[in-house]
Amino acid sequence: MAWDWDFVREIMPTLIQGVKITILATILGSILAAIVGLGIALARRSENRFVSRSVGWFAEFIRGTPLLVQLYFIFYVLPDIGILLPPLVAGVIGLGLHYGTYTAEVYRAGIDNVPRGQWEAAKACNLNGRHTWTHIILPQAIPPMIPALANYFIAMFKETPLLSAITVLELMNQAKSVANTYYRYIEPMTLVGAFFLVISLCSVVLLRWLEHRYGRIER
Amino acid sequence: MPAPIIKVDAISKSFGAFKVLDGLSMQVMPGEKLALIGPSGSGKTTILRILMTLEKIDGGHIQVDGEQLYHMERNGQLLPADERHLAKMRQKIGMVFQLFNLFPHKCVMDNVTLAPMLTKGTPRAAAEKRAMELLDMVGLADKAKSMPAQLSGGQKQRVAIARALALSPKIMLFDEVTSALDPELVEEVLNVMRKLAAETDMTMLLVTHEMGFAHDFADRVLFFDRGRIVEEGKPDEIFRHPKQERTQGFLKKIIAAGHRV
Amino acid sequence: MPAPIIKVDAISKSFGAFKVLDGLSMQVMPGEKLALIGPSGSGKTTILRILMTLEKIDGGHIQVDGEQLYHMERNGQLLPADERHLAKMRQKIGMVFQLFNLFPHKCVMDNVTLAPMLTKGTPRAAAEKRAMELLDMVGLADKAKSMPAQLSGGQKQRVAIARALALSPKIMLFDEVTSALDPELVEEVLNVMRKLAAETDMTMLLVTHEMGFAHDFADRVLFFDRGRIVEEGKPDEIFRHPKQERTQGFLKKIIAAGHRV
Amino acid sequence: MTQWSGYLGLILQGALVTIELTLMGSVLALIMAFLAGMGRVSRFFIVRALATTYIEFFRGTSIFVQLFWAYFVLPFAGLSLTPLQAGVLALGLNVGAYAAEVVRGAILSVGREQYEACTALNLGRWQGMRHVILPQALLVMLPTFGNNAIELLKATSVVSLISLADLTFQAQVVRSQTGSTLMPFLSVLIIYFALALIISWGVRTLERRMARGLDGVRV
Amino acid sequence: SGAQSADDAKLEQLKQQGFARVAIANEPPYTAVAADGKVSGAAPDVAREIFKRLGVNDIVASISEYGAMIPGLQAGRFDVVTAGLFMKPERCAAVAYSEPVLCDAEAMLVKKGNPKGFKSYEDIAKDASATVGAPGGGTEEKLALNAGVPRDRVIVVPDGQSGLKMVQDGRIDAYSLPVLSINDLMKKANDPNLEVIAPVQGAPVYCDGAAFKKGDEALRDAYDVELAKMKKSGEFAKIIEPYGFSAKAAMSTTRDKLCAAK
Ligand SMILES: Nc1ncnc2c1ncn2[C@@H]1O[C@H](COP(=O)(O)OP(=O)(O)OP(=O)(O)O)[C@@H](O)[C@H]1O
Ligand SMILES: Nc1ncnc2c1ncn2[C@@H]1O[C@H](COP(=O)(O)OP(=O)(O)OP(=O)(O)O)[C@@H](O)[C@H]1O
Ligand SMILES: [Mg+2]
Ligand SMILES: [Mg+2]
Repeated sequence: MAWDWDFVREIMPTLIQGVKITILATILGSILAAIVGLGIALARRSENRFVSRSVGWFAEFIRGTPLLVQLYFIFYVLPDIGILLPPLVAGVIGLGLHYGTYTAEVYRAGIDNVPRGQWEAAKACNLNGRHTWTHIILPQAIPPMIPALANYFIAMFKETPLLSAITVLELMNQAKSVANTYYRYIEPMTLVGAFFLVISLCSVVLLRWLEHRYGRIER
Repeated sequence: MPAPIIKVDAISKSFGAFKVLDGLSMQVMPGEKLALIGPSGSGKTTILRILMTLEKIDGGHIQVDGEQLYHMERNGQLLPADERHLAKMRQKIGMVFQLFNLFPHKCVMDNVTLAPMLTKGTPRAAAEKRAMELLDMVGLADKAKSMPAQLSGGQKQRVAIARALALSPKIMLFDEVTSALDPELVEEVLNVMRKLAAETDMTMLLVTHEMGFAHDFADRVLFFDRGRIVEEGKPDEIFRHPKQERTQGFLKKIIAAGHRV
Repeated sequence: MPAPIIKVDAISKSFGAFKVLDGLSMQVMPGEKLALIGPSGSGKTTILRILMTLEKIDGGHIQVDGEQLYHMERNGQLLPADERHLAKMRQKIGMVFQLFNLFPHKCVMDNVTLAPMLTKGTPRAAAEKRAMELLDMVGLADKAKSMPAQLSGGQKQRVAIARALALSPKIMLFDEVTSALDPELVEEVLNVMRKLAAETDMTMLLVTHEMGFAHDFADRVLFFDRGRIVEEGKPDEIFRHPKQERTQGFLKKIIAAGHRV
Repeated sequence: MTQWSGYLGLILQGALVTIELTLMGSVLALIMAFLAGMGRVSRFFIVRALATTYIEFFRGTSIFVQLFWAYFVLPFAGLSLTPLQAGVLALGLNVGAYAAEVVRGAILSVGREQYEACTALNLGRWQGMRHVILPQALLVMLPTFGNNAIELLKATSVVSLISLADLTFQAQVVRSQTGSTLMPFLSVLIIYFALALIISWGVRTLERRMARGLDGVRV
Repeated sequence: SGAQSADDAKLEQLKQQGFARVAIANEPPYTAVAADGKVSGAAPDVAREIFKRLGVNDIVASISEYGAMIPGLQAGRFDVVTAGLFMKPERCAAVAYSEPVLCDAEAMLVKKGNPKGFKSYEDIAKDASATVGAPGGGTEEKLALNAGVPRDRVIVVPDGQSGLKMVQDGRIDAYSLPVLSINDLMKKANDPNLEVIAPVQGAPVYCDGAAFKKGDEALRDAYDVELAKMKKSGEFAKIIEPYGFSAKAAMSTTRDKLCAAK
């Protein structure tokens, strides 16, 4: 079986459709992961032992089990309790939740890196908890962790093919469908690989820039 | 005689097994300028941090401006203070730290206006006007738009003083505010504090190793050792004629190390 | 007169645009004890590191024990030395660092025996016997099984000396071996070095700010400034009657700072 | 539900495959990590370039693409692998690329003075690496290796897409054969989590063992 | 000829190793996996018997996605696919089929009462809001596409159980599989809110055959010989009819007819 350029040209539009969905899922998943991670990180710092413990175990559980199975679970089991999600939404929730447990660790490190003196100064200025978080701690904690967050979002991008298992027509699924229609696997799979490689390499450049831009905060 | 503005009554505080404060009591009059001196580890910082509610106490009582600090009276009973009570009490107290603790992501002006705007709801214009007065007072009116990272240590500390003053506390706590500064920058901060002492009737508690400054600045000096007040009195008494052996030993060592008294 | 064991010939070395050594030449006789002194940044460490092949040179030649250090002669031509030639030359030289650089994951004994066993194929038994002699010499026979983290700075430095000696180098380089130590630990290290100087005929190059020790220890003193040797001579000449203005100024400052000469 | 216990047996068989994949994949990943990680700090340009290419390629393309490649495309190049071999190859190479960066980082985290001490003691490059640098670097790598191993465990779930009868795949089979969705997915989630806990416990134990008497190696 | 001997070599090789690698689908009743993990079902049972007659003692069955079967065969991962892979001209070009083995019409699974009134794939194409699920790369996917259902309304569903679930949950309006597969799903689900439409109008009856790699025609021919014998002796019917398949249907058509069909 040799490489066939005509075939490549023919399937390209379909694959590009898939790329769009892949990127959309990554962006939505990243936003959700950024929010979920912050929620988990804050909950784990909660003074309420029960909250911090149970959120901690929940996050450990999510992080220790495969995203693929979690996706099946969200897509096929949740409807039994009346939660019926469209495939892309289910996929984004799966991605966001799963990667939220990773970004939570990034947030934790970022928050821990804000010196204790800042907390104390906030207290001495009589700021309440919410103001301390929103005006003092998070603005200092978040910029240095942007590169680490971006790193996870790139990793998430590479896991979007899993969404094909819950019928999201992303890049991998389109490629498989093309391959099944024509019984040719080499071109679609190689193209998928090339797409991923190109986008990853671009994002590495972006990452370097982010590291340069947000890597450190002057004190 | 007016009532004391701070009344510390037999408080104790331990870190793990280590007892830092051991049944400490003291009183501070309104407008009084108090210097806390003593060897390293004797608990000077700890008592300031307790007054600022940065540490909890294990036992005893503290009254600030006629109200319990760590307790609230409800139906004649003393209950542990809740966050609201603490927030109310903190309005009366400001603190300046050894390491400035400026907010590095905010410019000088925002450092000073942040707390009044958030905690008292002061409108921005009013907060900024007041901030400019304060910055002017500490001699930094021209740095309002600078970021903390662009300032020298002495300038940072003066901003920190302005920031604490912006909330118009009745009591100001200063913890070794010059000890992290290069020697040539110490004087500019001390000058601000002298001015402050002269111009306001704020109550001020000062922890310092600058014995000379403590002497000029304070109405009264407390000598701490191992979590207790070993000796207290007017600066002249303490520095020229200390009665306790511990105090004498401490001052001798300080002088040997080249500090001016 | 025997041939010099080290012959440095017009070497130069830059870091980026900054010229650290500038056409430096010097000679060291076998068995000589040499002290290198001079202000900070004058290139003392750099020349030691060059001799230990931790830095490359930009120009010039160095002969050690009759052979080129950074060059090899092949068919009458001088070629840049390859790794094998460097490894051979390094057998002649040992170095002790300011920060000890012990291997933290190996016990004292293993620190000392590692290099002989690996580089010379010394059997373990023989290596350990020799190590015990050396540890005994530096007064640490009882610490053979300790980990570096369990030792004081002075002990660590003595282990580092034993480790360097274990390879029986002809030349030993010491770079400010006491300057990272607490004052009370300095003497124990200096004692070991005195003993070493008295008991062996090893060539020793010593960079130090301990002028008193340099005076007692050295046969000859080189005064460095800005990558050049400004003055050299017997310790008495240099320390008591320095001819150059720079040397005089340097020694004056050192004495002012409380160092004994 | 008499058959459930029988199907549980099927799932446990899948667990065995998953464990097998995880172990073999980890071994391959470990080998690749050291080869490529040390290759990245080699003084030979060719070695560095090879290692960098390997790392960027396998981190840049998605594990799926690699898996499909190993399974469907490699045979056309004359290399026909069993699903297990393809799975181990793709997982090992993929995770190995991530772990290689861990190895490199750990090697670089060992202070320059340790390298200089090696030179001063006339140890060869390899001798210094083997006896001085790597033993210290290993301790730094270990916790991250633990995370990598858990990532690998989770990644084994995607081999079900090349029809390897691992845990996730067996869950799918049991689901088709019994019509029950909740039971198979819930039980495999629990098994994955248990395996992840075992890995992190094992790594922590190993770390404590290795760190004994070594205070001061790190920080 | 050289090719001939190479093909003979294939059978020899299978005999020697004692088993043939067979790809099956995770789809009862074409295939079934018992609680003890033993593979049965109509397709593997037939293949097992024929290989035994050919002197290959056993088959090693691996469950595979539909989409992965033909590439797997081409890549040499399996010796044969017996998975209800229906014969169609494109497939006949990609693999070497045996004579027909299992025949089945197409069916659709819909909500009770068939609310959208589907009778054929064309009906689905006409209703702009209707979606249909089908296995990726399967016959039903192609039938739907050929009937004019746009790509984005043909949902690729990984397996039967998922398809059933998606109909139950209202994610798709219809799920299409061969009649017997749908019946099996229905039986297991036992859900009164579902209904089967069988056969789908306008969809031909399809038959599968054992699919071999192109180039393994000699093995295929040997397989055909034994298959024919079994069909004649009635053993063939004995194996497949308990699963609900009709032996008569398989015997009334030929590979050549099915591969030529438009
Ligand atoms: N958070 C803490 N945890 C444990 N021990 C503490 C903590 N804070 C202070 N200490 C200990 O309490 C003792 C008193 O500390 P404190 O800072 O009040 O002393 P100080 O009088 O301010 O000394 P210095 O002049 O060195 O600042 C010290 O021994 C210190 O080590
Ligand atoms: N790796 C390097 N990169 C850049 N500059 C360097 C490097 N190593 C040394 N230098 C510079 O070279 C100069 C000479 O350094 P060297 O360490 O030899 O001085 P020294 O005489 O040992 O001083 P000291 O007494 O402070 O140890 C210094 O200015 C130093 O900053
Ligand atoms: Mg203090
Ligand atoms: Mg130096």
